[in-house]
Amino acid sequence: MSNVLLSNGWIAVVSPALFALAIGLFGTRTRTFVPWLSMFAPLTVLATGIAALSATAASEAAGYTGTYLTPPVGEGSLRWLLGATEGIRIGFAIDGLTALMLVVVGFVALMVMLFSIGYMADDPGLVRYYALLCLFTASMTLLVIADGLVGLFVGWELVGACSYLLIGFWFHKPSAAAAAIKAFLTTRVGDVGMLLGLAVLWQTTGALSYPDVFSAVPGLSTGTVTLIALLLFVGAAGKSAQFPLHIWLPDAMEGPTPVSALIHAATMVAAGVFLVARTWPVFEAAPNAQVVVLAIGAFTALAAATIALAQTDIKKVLAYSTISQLGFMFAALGAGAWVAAMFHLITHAAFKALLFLGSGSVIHGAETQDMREMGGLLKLMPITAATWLIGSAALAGIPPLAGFWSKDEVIHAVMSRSPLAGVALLAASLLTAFYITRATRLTFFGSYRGTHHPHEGGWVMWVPLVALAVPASLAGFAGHKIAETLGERGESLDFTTAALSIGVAFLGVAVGWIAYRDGVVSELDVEARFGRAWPVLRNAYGFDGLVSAVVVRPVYALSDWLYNLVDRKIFDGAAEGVGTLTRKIGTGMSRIQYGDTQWYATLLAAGFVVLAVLVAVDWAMIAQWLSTNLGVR
Amino acid sequence: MSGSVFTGYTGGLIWGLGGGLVIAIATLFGVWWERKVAGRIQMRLGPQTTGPFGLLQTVADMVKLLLKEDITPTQADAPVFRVAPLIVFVPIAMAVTVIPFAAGWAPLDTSVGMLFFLAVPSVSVIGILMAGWSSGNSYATLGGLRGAAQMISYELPRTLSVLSVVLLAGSLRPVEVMEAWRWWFIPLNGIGFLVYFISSVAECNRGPFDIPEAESELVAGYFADYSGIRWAIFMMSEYGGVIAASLFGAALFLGGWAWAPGLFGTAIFLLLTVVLVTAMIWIKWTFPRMRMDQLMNTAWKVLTPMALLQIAIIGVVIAWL
Amino acid sequence: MSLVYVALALFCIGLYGTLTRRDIIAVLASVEVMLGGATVLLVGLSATSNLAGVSTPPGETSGVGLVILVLAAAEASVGLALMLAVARRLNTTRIDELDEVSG
Amino acid sequence: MSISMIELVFWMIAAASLLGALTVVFTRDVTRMALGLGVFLLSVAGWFVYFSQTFLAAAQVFVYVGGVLVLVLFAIMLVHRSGAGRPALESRHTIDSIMVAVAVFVLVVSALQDVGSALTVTPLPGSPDAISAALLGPMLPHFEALGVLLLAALAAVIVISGGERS
Repeated sequence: MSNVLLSNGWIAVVSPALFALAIGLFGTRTRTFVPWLSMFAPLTVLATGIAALSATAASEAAGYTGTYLTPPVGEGSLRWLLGATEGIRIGFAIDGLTALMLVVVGFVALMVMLFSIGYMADDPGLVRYYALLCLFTASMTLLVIADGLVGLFVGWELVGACSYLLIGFWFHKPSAAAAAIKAFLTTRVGDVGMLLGLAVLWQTTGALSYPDVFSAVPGLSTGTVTLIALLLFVGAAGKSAQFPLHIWLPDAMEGPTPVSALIHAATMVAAGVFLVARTWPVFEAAPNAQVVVLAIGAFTALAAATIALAQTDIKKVLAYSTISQLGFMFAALGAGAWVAAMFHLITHAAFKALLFLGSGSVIHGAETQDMREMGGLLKLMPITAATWLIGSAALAGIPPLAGFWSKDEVIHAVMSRSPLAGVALLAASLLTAFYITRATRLTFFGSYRGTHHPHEGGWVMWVPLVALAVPASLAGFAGHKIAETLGERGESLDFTTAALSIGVAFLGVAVGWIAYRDGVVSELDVEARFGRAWPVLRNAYGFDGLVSAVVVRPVYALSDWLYNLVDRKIFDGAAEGVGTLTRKIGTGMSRIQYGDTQWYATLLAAGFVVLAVLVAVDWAMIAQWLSTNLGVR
Repeated sequence: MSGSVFTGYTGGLIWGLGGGLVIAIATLFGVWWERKVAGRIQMRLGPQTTGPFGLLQTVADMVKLLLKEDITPTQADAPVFRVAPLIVFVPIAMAVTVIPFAAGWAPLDTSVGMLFFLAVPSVSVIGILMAGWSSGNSYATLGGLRGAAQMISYELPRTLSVLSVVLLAGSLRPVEVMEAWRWWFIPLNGIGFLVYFISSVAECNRGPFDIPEAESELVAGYFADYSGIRWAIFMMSEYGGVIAASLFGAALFLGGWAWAPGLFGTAIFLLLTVVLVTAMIWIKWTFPRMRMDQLMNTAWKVLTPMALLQIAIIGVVIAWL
Repeated sequence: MSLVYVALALFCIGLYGTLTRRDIIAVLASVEVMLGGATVLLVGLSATSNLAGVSTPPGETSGVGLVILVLAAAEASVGLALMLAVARRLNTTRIDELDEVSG
Repeated sequence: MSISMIELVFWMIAAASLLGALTVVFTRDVTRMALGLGVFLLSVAGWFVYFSQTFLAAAQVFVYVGGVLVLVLFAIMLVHRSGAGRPALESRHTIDSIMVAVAVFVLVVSALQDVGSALTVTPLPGSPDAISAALLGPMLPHFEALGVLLLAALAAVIVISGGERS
């Protein structure tokens, strides 16, 4: 079984895609079964991932000198875009990194699909939703399983498209449609950078598959490698919502909450991290690029954490938290600790998916996203509250939950590379503990301030929460295992860092707990106390307005100008002019065709005469005569 | 005939004029004979007071018609109206010239004589149409149309029946056909002769195929407006047609002069002709007139298949000869 | 040479009639005149010319003429049938009134 | 008189055919047009006789004068119903047509200049034997094709003139 799955790894891509197609085409007739049927898609991925993981664990990683991280347990490719040249090989290769990602994608997707049964039960677009989820699963799997940057890029763009479609899932809401467009366009900026990177790579190395690229990188000049790495990082930053391309992710919360859990917390946004990890040899050869990654990562982590402090929408809190945590990962990447980054990616996928699904459960129960209208849900929704507490503690970095271990590794690595960045990350950790405590307090403690009757969802909603709570609690202990799977040695806990981060975490929790002991009343207190700073934070430093002033409005103005002048006047004018001219010529010519057969016959005979004369006359002789007698040439 | 191509045809032209005269005279006797036979059939005597056996009766009629006023209706297309009878008559007179009257001799001895005999009288259809049309009279026009339709239709079985003779003799030259004639042609070509005879009666617009001039429906058909000498020419054409068809049939189907040598043979030929003429008169006065659709059905569904059958029979037999 | 003149004169007279006549029947008759002129020329030249010392076998002259004759007869009958159909359906035989395809 | 007998015949036939043709083209009376056509067709038969193609001449008379012309007359009578007054045949754009016709005449005559001078005086007679030998020999394909064509034309005529079925 495992052999078949691994040696035919493409099944993990094709099978969800086929499910997506089948559901899209025939789903409306079997609406009830669609969700259950869809689960086969992530199940395939999960099965492949688990099979790959066990095979990787069994294989002898030591002494492997190939270009992959660990010996690939499944590989295959076919030639594509054949022409005069060899074409491009596109295929799959499963090594430890891919195996981990497959498990994450498969598991989270499965949980999200299960959760969605309850969350989306009454939505008329259910079938479309599940078709898109299947398509997303296929795309994400293609992204992680590809054996080269071509396949990765195809998957990359497909997940972007799925993200666009799912953010705008409730397209009748103008805000959702706008958010979808914003997400699509913003990530497009990053994708253009990435495509440029691929082009430079192709130009300089003539290869795009990982083994060929990695073996060619040492031969390149440092400048070239730095350029490639930075361009790839632009793509990664776009996808992973790093400053300054982070603006789309908060708006992406317009999509259904399970989608936020899957795409905008656990998997797709982590694709940027995965990309850097995957192409690590390139970044390894470009230290300057690493500095940029580190700087942007640390800055994003801190800035996003501050913004999260002031959000009142529970999903916005989580969105900025995601940006912040992704910043942690990038900081780790920039510090060269890509294993730590991947470790944090996995734990973050677990607890952030849990938190999102938990928020989904809360939103489902309380029918609002505003935390000021919640409160006291601990008694009303105990399972959700319990799992949320586990997730938030993991996020805050309370030992022994997952987040603590991975964050500790990240901070330790960054600290050893750049103390300034390390301090920034510690500050971010403090703020993280604070804002998640604030959210927890506002949501689950105190008294209920809303007007609805919050209640726990069905088993399909709490089972995923419980299932995700398990890795969120325990994944931290798998650090060594994960590192081994990635072909590296795991690092043991650094006690200094651990003590620092534990202290920071408890400090944040304590401050948060005290500051918000009375729920929304304290919220107002805090707001009043911080004066003008609070709205600034709430508006994310007004960065959106800046972007819209600097980029969006000029583009609109340019578009208007082009539309009015170039398109309307020049192109439309030309096209319509051609049409008008043709019609006028046609009207004129049709006067000749006035239906008189005999006139046609007369013209025919006259034409015959003219032709015969033309043939009969000896033009050469006439020309000769003219040239000799009159000098006409 | 040698050297110039035209001597033969100039001769033929002279003979044609002579033939016309002969036909004209023969018509007089034809009319007399018809009246006698019709009289006997109707249990009366027919003409008897003018000349011996009333022989001069038609001559007297002729004189009367020549002296009668030649009326051209005011609404008629005068030139066409006047020339139409001649166009009907001349081809029939011309057709007689190719008939082989004696061994090795025909007034106009041409290699396409058989075709000539069939082709030239077909021109008279035009005369009939012209007569009917130019009269400016609905009855006449209708009669002309009927006559033309009938004659065109019956041309087909007639031509096919003659074709069987041509097949048997292997020549289009009437003189040669006569030389190739044997007595067993009569039984062998029996169906063909029957078809020829019936369609000839129809070609002449005579009863029971006289739909074009049906008195009870169309007054007198295409020549309703004619009078005097022009009317006489129409009558002459009718009898001329009867005589010409009988001559042709007697010679090429029934053997003509081939039964006996010399003038005696010619006498037998003329006798056979008289027999055929008499048979036609007999038929006219015996059978009731056919309806238009019956007429057409007879041509297309009876006579044409019969003629084709005859050709098939001869086609088979020819292989044995 | 007189033959060529006469035959072509016939052809061009027919052409003139074809181009000018307003009634379909007259047009058809004019076409017949054109065709007759052409046939006369063809048969005449075939029967009398011995270009380059080679003359047409006598049978083939008539054969060609016969082919033309039969073709023309078929053409005339189909043409007349068409004309009748047109006259019956559109209630006119004037060719200038048959301008359904005019632009 | 230097004109020979044969030339006289030639010009007689030519005069008849030209007369017929001109009648067809210029007369204003439908019936006379048909008569002119008849004269013309008969004169074509005369041409055939002049060229010693007697079989062709007979066939011309049979098929054209006895067949086609009758059809033309039929058509005239069916279309221009009698009693409705004699329809006048009209002509139009005569000037340009006559220019075109004359141009064609001049052009083709000048093109055939060489051919005309190669005529021999005595044509070879086309006897039925020779025709049958030609039709069943070298011209057999033409002959067969004609059969098919005639059948097709027959079918076409029946279909076209069949009139509308309810």
